[in-house]
Amino acid sequence: MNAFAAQPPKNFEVKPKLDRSGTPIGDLLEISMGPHHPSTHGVFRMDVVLDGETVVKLKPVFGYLHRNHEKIGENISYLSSMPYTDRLDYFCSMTNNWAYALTIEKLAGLAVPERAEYIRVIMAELTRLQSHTCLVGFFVQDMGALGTPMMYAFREREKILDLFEEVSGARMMCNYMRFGGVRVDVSDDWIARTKQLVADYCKFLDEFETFIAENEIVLARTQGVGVLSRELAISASITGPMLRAAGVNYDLRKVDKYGFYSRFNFKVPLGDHGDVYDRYMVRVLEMRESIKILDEALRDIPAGPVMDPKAKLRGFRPKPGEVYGRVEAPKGELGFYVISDGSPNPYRYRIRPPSFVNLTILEDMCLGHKVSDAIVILGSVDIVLGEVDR
Amino acid sequence: METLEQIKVRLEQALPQTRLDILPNECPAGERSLIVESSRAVDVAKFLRDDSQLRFDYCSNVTGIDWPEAKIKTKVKKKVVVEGVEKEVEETIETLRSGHLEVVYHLYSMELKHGPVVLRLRTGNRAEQTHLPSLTPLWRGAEFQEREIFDLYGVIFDGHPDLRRILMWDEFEGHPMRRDYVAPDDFEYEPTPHDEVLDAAKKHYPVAAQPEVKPEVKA
Amino acid sequence: MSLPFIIIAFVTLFAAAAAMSLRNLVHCALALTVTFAGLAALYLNLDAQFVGFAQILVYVGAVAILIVFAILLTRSGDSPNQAVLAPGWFYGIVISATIFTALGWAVLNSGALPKQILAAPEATVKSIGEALMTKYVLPLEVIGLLLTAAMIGAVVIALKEPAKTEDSGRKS
Amino acid sequence: MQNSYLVLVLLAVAAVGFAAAPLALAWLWAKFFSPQKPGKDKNAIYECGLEGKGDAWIHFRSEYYLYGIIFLVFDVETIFLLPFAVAFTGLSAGAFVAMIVFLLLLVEGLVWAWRKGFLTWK
Amino acid sequence: MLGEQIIKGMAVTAKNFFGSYVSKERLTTVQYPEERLVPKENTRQFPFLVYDGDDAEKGLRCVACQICEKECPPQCIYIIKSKDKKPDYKGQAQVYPITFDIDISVCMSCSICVEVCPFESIKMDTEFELSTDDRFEGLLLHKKDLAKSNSHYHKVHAQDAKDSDAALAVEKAKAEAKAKAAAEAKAKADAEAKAKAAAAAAAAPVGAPPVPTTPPPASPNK
Amino acid sequence: MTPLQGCLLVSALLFAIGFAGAVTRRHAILALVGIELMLNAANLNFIAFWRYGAHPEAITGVMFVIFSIAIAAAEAAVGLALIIAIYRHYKTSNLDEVKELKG
Amino acid sequence: MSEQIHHAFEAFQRLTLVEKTDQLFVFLKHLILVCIPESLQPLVSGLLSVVLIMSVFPGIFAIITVIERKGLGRIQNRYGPNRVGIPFTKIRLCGFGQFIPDGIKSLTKEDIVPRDADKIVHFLAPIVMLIPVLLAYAVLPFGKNMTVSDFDAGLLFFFAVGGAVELSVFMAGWSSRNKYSMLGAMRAIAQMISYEIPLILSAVTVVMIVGSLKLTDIVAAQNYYTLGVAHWFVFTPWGLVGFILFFIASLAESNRCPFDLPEAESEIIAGYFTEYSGFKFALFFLGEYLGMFAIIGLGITLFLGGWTAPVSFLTFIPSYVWFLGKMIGIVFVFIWIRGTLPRLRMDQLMNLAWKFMLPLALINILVAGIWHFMCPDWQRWLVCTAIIFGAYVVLGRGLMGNQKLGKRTYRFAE
Amino acid sequence: MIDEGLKSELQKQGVYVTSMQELYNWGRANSVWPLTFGLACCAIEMMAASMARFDLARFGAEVFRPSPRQADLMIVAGTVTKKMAPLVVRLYNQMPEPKYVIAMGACAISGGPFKQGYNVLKGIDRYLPVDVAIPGCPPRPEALLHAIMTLQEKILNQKLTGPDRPRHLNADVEGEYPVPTYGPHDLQPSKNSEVWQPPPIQR
Ligand code: SF4
Ligand code: SF4
Ligand code: SF4
Repeated sequence: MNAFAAQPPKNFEVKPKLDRSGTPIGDLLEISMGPHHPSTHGVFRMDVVLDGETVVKLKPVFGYLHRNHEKIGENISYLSSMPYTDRLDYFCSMTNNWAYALTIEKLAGLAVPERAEYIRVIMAELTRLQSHTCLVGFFVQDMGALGTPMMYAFREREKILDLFEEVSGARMMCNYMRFGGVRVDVSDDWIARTKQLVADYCKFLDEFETFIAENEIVLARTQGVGVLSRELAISASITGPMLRAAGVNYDLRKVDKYGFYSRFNFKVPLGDHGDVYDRYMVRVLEMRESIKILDEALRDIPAGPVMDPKAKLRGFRPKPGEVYGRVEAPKGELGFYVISDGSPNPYRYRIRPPSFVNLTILEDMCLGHKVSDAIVILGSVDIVLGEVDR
Repeated sequence: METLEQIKVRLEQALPQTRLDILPNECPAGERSLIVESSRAVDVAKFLRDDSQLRFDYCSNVTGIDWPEAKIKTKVKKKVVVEGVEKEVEETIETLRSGHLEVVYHLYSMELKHGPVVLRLRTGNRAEQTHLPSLTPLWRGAEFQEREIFDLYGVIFDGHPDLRRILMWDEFEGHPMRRDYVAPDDFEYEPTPHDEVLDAAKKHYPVAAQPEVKPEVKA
Repeated sequence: MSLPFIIIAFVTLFAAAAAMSLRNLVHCALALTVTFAGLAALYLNLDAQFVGFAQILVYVGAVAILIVFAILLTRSGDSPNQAVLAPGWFYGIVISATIFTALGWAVLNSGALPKQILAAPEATVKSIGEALMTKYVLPLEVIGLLLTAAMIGAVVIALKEPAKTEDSGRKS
Repeated sequence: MQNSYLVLVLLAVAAVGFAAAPLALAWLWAKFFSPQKPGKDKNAIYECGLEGKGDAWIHFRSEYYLYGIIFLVFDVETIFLLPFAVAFTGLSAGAFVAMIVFLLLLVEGLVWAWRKGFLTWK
Repeated sequence: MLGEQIIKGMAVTAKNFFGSYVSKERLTTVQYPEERLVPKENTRQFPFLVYDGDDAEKGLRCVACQICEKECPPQCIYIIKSKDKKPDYKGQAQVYPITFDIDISVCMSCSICVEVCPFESIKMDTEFELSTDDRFEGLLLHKKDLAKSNSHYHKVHAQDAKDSDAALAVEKAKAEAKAKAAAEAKAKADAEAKAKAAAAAAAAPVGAPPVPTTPPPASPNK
Repeated sequence: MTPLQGCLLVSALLFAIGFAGAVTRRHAILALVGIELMLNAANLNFIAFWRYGAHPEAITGVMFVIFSIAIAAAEAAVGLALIIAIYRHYKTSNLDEVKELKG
Repeated sequence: MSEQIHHAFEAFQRLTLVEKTDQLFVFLKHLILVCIPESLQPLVSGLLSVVLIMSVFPGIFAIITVIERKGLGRIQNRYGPNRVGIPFTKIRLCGFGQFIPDGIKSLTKEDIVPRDADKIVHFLAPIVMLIPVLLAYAVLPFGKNMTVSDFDAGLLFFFAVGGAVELSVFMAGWSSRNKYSMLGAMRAIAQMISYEIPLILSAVTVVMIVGSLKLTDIVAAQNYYTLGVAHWFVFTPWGLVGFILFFIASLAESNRCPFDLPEAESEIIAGYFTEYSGFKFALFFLGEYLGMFAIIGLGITLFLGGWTAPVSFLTFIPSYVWFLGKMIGIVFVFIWIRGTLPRLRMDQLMNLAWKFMLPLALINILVAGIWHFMCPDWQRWLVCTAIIFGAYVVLGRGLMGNQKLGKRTYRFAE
Repeated sequence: MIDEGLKSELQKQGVYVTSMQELYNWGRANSVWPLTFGLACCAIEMMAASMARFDLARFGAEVFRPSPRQADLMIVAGTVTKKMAPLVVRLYNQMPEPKYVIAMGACAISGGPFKQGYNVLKGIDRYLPVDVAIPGCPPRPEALLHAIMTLQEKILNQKLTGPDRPRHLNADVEGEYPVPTYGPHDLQPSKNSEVWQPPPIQR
């Protein structure tokens, strides 16, 4: 048998527990979690069928935040799409920017100055730190903690957002990268402060780990919950920490070596169980790796221009052709697929969102677990609705 | 990784009677793609997935594209003998492209860490021959993306386990990502309208409002 | 016949009647709870403190819950839409009325009942405990056995093992 | 003795009053100033913003009942245990053993249920 | 042992609880509105139009080229060009916007308009206290709301404003140099002509009174 | 009417109500509830006799009631479990229907 | 009459100053009582107590809600409410007036009853909730001579009425006819019944040693000092374990984090009071908090010496101050826990109750018996501690180890 | 002529009503509990506003209630899509009076950057009466605090009686807004003209 054989999709049939006479022991309770639900991370909805407290069917329902990114992107110029990418995964505007910029650079054959690449790496890793931190906070919140972990997470996030705001002008919607470089250069002072932040971040991670990582309740709630097998993960195109938690070594930073990632010394943490706890820990470990990258990048950043002089801001019309570009966003593979027909607007502007695809196996992971687990499993997938529904 | 040509050759060996075309791509990155007949798509995909040298186990991205009927202008250089002198003349040829929907799969290999191979499937036309085989049975990851293409483009994937609308509501009619979809007009209040929006908005503020603008100015 | 007694007795009986006659089963259960609480109050009124509190603990706290569970497990709590009364309900009522008349007549006319009222007897928890551990040790153990047996029996009856073959949905 | 129950009655009355008085006040306020505005959606059952479907009053699973039984048994046990505990200081070791035996009988049931996996919430 | 990590976790929260009374690090609240965060250099909220000098109407840098209007992704700028022209800072005659509306209920604060504007005339403001209950008029900024002085610009983005002033100065210098060159050329021609004329009228007496040249008093504010 | 007689009357009435309910209601649980009420009526009798009886110093009545409560509780547990089992088997907890189904 | 007043005064006079402050309320009540006719005395006495309870504890509730919000704020590195003070003034009182607007608002909020709900039960549920909760206060000794009614079976009474709270929760959840409410109610009942047993069993140890169900007796048994340190039961091996069990069970009984499954916000919206608005919702809140105070009060009485001072030189502080102080202290721990821990899952919750707390409580009873029968020297300390600690470790292992929970190591790929 | 006694009586009543009104408004203004309701990116800034740095709690408004029954304020934070709009309206309807709506961010006010999308509602005020609108994309957390203060101001100035009393005190005004239904392309109706009365555009 081919180990990588695709798992056929689950046959979505509800089989309640039956006793000998064939009567269901209890009625099934159909409840819908969301779209207005405190822990579906936005307007996500899961139509859940419960047998007692056990999930016997779970249907994700999408589209409550379908904002027509792709359609809008086809009607506006290449540059104008850049701020829209901020709003995809609104935690990670920097990596979204990068993915889009990377794609268009591939399409138009633009080079990126060295300093700009370094800045991009720094921004992307800061984004990763920030996104993972928040996720960890949310995740414990989903388990029912009263916001404290989230507060700590957001406390740290604010620091990173301050840095973002300083260079790009906005906290969340950075709109920072441009085809062929970045919009604004960073100052030395900024770099010094970022170094400081990165140095302090370890302390925070340590504190957070004592706070949560081995807490008995967290262990009990997460270990062995929502197990995702390696094979299913690959077949279902799962990417990002979720994939690595299932034990697959696939990190685009290593595989594609985009940016200058090949210059940095970092490792890819892998989980063995593929459960919720692994997903959580892989993220925490990734943060530690990010810190390593940041250390190096901040140390080695060269001087120089931050924009390719060939790049044009206005009137950008790439030659006809098509391209698929992808980066390792904090949530997984974020890809852009652009077809140019030579006009100022892309003919086709497609976003390959990691969280959307990662949701494919939500039901598989949740079946047989309790409702409370479903929430935690969803949390561990780390979705952002802006990206799921686009 | 083997080049696309090599893959094509091997595919044609393994699956005789399969017509494969390579779509050129002019952009610097030059990702060319393999156009596959829809009837053989599953076999081709299966080969790509299971072949030990290819192992495209990871279907990253599934895209729908709408190609409405259009006149395509291609410039061809032609030698014409004008007045006895041979001259090179550029001529524009208009060809009528028949409308179709296209589904593009970007395949990578997680095991061998290579890729992508781009598969393209095309429907017969945009109206009724919109069936394509679903590749979800091969790659689970295509499930939602195919559903999305069904929802937004109207491609019907045969063999998909759960083909329903995914982003729009069930009562919705039409496929909004098609290029000829007309969005509902609700520009009743639009203080800063432009272009088509202006036209749409004008319906709601008939010319009555025009005189307000200073007479010497044209909007 | 003090005033509190009359009030409590009235409430208890009324609640009992409600418990037996309301359409909605959950309402019945709630009324039954009031009955139990009323009975506890009657016990307290009769100076049997421990028994009164035990009655609340066991009946209001546990039996009522159990009944509620049983109702939820067998019927969803809606008012039934068919008739609630058994076919022979009329005879039932007649018989119970007869029983009551007979008993009432006996109570009111019996000469065997002691007429004088003694001072409130002592039944402290301590004395109960001592009695329990000395004179009533055997019944105690028997009760322990009975309770265990009842527990096991009830669990077995209520939770007949689900058919193994159709044990789906549990494993993912 | 009866007088100490009076306090209970008073407390119960106070509890009802304490709950009912503000409710009455709120009702009055609604009557005079802020009218109640019932509506089709407002008085529908909340379900994450969707229109409700399916009933909440369903047949529940027997797990709940199982816990109910075990609870009942242990609850009954306490009405024996408490008098015993009160008398404990004056009792012999034999009585203590008798009680332990009684407890063991119940524990046996518990262990049985544990073994059979009935104590695992499904 | 069961409960050990829970205790550790509680120690962390306790540390934060008590820490909040002594360290700023553990009490990060900025008590808006009394306290405010230090504004960042690049912070952007909504665009405004820069004008030089004191007269918003006259000094407006915008020349209604409508590039920003075209490039604005959500299309929330609306400009009507004037028919007439007025001199800009360089002294060139330029059209100017009669109407310049930005619908900040739509604006996505992307600052693309700023980037594409070739005339340093539209910049991002940092004002964010704009919540209002008037959704239609209150959030549609007209030219008079948008026009803000250069000194305001200096206040909100000191560095940027300096840069842009410098850029403008260069432009202006260039323009002036050009103008000067032109003027000089003209002046030369003029002078030549004049010289000729002067030579012709050399005999005429000069009787114009001298103009007083007292400098104006320095403004106390600046 | 002496207090004892009052108690006994109340108890008798309770018994009658319980009995009436047990025989007239179709639902099995209510039948059980009726029985429960009858048991309680008996308990009330015990307490009343203990309180107003000839030998209140002997706490037999109280002890009896305590044991009776325990037994009644056990009975309720088993009874309700039976009803649940019956319900699961016949999909009804209506006594007559059960009878018919069985017959 | 005046003579009686005089007597009362005289008796009061004889007390030391410390005792005077301690007995102030008792004296005042006594004073009032002697002024009224005999036949009314019980009524008035009861009324006075009730009025006192009804004014003190809801007041504490109001303040605690603010303290909780502020405390959580501090735990989370922020201020919490700090702007609302006295109405119509600019005085902010550090935000301690926050409960006033909350109260006003919930009073004036529209009251919504779902159309399909069982209206009567829906209305009754919050009221019914308050009754058992308040009744429980009847037996608590708030201070020296300050017990409202000191039943012979006081402890039993407390547990008996405490068990009745489940019913009101059920009423609320069932009558709303909302799926989340229903789930919440079922969870609430399952949880409350499961934790009631360990709660009672952990109290039984104290009863065994004291030999009385009277709460005043229990306090009295702890009200003596060796070397200036009080003999609270929490300072014995069985008492410590009993207290921990009681503490955990009381967290669960009052639906506090990490046992707040019945109102688990992230899972089932607001649990059994999802459909309650306006003041009815506030009543649930009140009921929950009052219930929590009561159960904490019981815990204090059983294990922490009730109103007694921990060390003898602190006895000058009035007893009721000690009681309230301890209560608020434990409430604070509750808040602290709430600010720290995530919540358990339903099955884990049940496992903890039935497979950890119940056996441990039973073993604890055994240990208390051994403690009683062994002669009072260090050996019994050793034996009892060993047994109880061993049981704790074994049961704890069983709880965690069964599911193979624990720390993990991770692989790294280059 | 009103005689003196009646006048003073009226005045007294006026004072009484005024102080009650003030207390009522003060109570409402200082205890606005928002509905836990995030739609998109703006919701993150809304969360950030309730986090340590900005601390919404200082205004007594951190009690995010998950159930609409207990909430006073609906912060429409994010893009309201047409698929979501009926649910938003229904949730609003399910909140008890008095209730307020803050439209946070460009999307909630007007559809914002996404207003050209086929599935985006061009402003929640097409269906709901918005009390305060915060422009921005996303508005800074401070802007949300500012909006809450604006809302408090608004509440404090409301009258208890009289014709200009707010909507929720007026029995004649409907308490509910019709919930739109999904149509083949758009919501039906596409707006609630009772609530949404845009000014004429001068152009
Ligand atoms: S900031 Fe962006 S959205 Fe706003 S006006 Fe400028 S270009 Fe348009
Ligand atoms: S602001 Fe700048 S870009 Fe926009 S019209 Fe004026 S000059 Fe042109
Ligand atoms: S206004 Fe901007 S930040 Fe807010 S939801 Fe819309 S796009 Fe996101």
